Amino acid sequence: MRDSAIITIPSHPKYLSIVRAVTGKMAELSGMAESAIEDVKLAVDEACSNVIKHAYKGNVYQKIILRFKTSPKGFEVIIEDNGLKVHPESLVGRDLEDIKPGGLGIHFIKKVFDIFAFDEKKKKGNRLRLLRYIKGKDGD
Amino acid sequence: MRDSAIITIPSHPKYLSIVRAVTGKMAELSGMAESAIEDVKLAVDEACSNVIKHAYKGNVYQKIILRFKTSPKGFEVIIEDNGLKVHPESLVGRDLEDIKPGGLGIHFIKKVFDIFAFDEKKKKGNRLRLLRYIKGKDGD
Amino acid sequence: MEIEIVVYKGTKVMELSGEIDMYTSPELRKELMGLLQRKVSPLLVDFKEVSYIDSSGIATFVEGLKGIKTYGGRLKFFSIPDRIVEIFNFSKLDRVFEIYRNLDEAIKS
Amino acid sequence: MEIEIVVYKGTKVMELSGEIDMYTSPELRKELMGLLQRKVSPLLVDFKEVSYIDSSGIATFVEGLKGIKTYGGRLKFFSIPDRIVEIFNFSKLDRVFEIYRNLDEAIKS
Ligand SMILES: Nc1ncnc2c1ncn2[C@@H]1O[C@H](COP(=O)(O)OP(=O)(O)O)[C@@H](O)[C@H]1O
Ligand SMILES: Nc1ncnc2c1ncn2[C@@H]1O[C@H](COP(=O)(O)OP(=O)(O)O)[C@@H](O)[C@H]1O
Repeated sequence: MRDSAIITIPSHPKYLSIVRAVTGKMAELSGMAESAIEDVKLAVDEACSNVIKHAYKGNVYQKIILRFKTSPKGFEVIIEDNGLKVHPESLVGRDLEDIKPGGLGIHFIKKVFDIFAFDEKKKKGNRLRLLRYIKGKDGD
Repeated sequence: MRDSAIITIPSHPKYLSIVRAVTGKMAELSGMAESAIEDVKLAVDEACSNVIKHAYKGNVYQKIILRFKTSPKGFEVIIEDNGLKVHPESLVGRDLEDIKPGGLGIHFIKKVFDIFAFDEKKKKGNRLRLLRYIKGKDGD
Repeated sequence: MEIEIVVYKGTKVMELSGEIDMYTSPELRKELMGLLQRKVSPLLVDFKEVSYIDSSGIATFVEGLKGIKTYGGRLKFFSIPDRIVEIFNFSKLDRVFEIYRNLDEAIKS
Repeated sequence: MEIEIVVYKGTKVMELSGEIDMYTSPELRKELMGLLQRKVSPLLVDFKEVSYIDSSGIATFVEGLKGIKTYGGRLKFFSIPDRIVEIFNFSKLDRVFEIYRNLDEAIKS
């Protein structure tokens, strides 16, 4: 095993601070720039919040698995749950001009990750793959 | 799943900062006092360093699994590896009066954890169980 | 996250610190709704010690702003760390919230 | 962990910051051994910005102390955060290392 880490947590919002801590450290180890690290922490937090809210409908005793992998290609996070299947057509953030609560998570995720893709082969639950390609020195 | 978390990391020292971050957050969630949290972070770091040094003989590409559990009984960490079996008779820290490098890890672990026990039933590798009982307000 | 309500020169100031996320934002929401129920205005929010905010925290403030506007009240933010300004800008909420550099500017305006 | 070597009034001061653990202590060891090779004395170590030390960091300093003593040199620590003082005390190393409150006391003594 190398350049990777796996964490399994309950689907309770109090574990989001652990998700952020691990995400931040893994991003740091990957050599990412400080501002991108902050964006990545926010994005992974949002993806897990969505699992809790949408896939698990607020049930806080389910399981979320996060797999981190750093490689010359980029920084990858795979997030798995056993909740309700995502409807791909529902995966849209709100129009940023239409000010109302909610609908920002997907925007924050797509801001920093180049790939945001649910694995269609997973039978039960969801497997979200997030990948950020290695950027040049001032890449954002 | 509740009141628990699992992390799997490579046996590379660069992952110790992740171990400390998760340990600290889990201890915080368990409601532990600040000074005990610091002791627990150090202890779990030392236990993982020992796995890298002694069980894996410095091989940094093996696997370490940490399971955290908080309960009314206390704060538990179970650390698993697939390395060389521990010889229980070797598990002694140095005499603190005998100043020399090394031999402090076990002291730091036993300072804060009430139970320090290798599971003899595990066939390959090691399973170390650390448990700290819930202490009164000023318990140390 | 910690919330403290102080009164500065007769004005209510909500001093926030720590991380605002899906775990802590319900408490923020409760506090905010309590103040709106009493039709507090203006309500100032000090972000200086806020180290993190996610979309649930932002949603809470968007809801708070909508609520305070129903009675013509004003919600003013100040001392927002750069990182959080960046998040507000990205979300185009810098145009929606009243944002000031510090307490004095927030009070005066 | 970051290491900077500065010279203050003719005395070498190693300024440490961050976390000293099994990952970072080899770099500390290398730096320390380099200074001992040149028989530096006294060598002062500023702990003010050290946020963490584990047994590998302590072992490195115990080794450094043994090394510096072979040529009659002195190793002096100063500005150690309470948490780390606690660890030194527990390990009974407060009796072994020369520990001072600040740079001036370390230089003068
Ligand atoms: N993990 C998920 N499982 C199911 N649906 C999801 C998931 N993530 C996002 N969605 C859908 O995408 C929509 C937009 O998500 P987001 O931008 O995070 O805003 P919000 O969660 O506040 O609605 C959600 O309302 C939901 O319908
Ligand atoms: N996980 C482990 N696997 C095998 N042996 C171990 C393990 N942890 C500790 N030991 C043994 O216990 C001894 C004392 O450990 P410790 O106090 O941490 O000091 P150090 O690791 O510096 O020698 C070690 O030298 C080693 O022989």
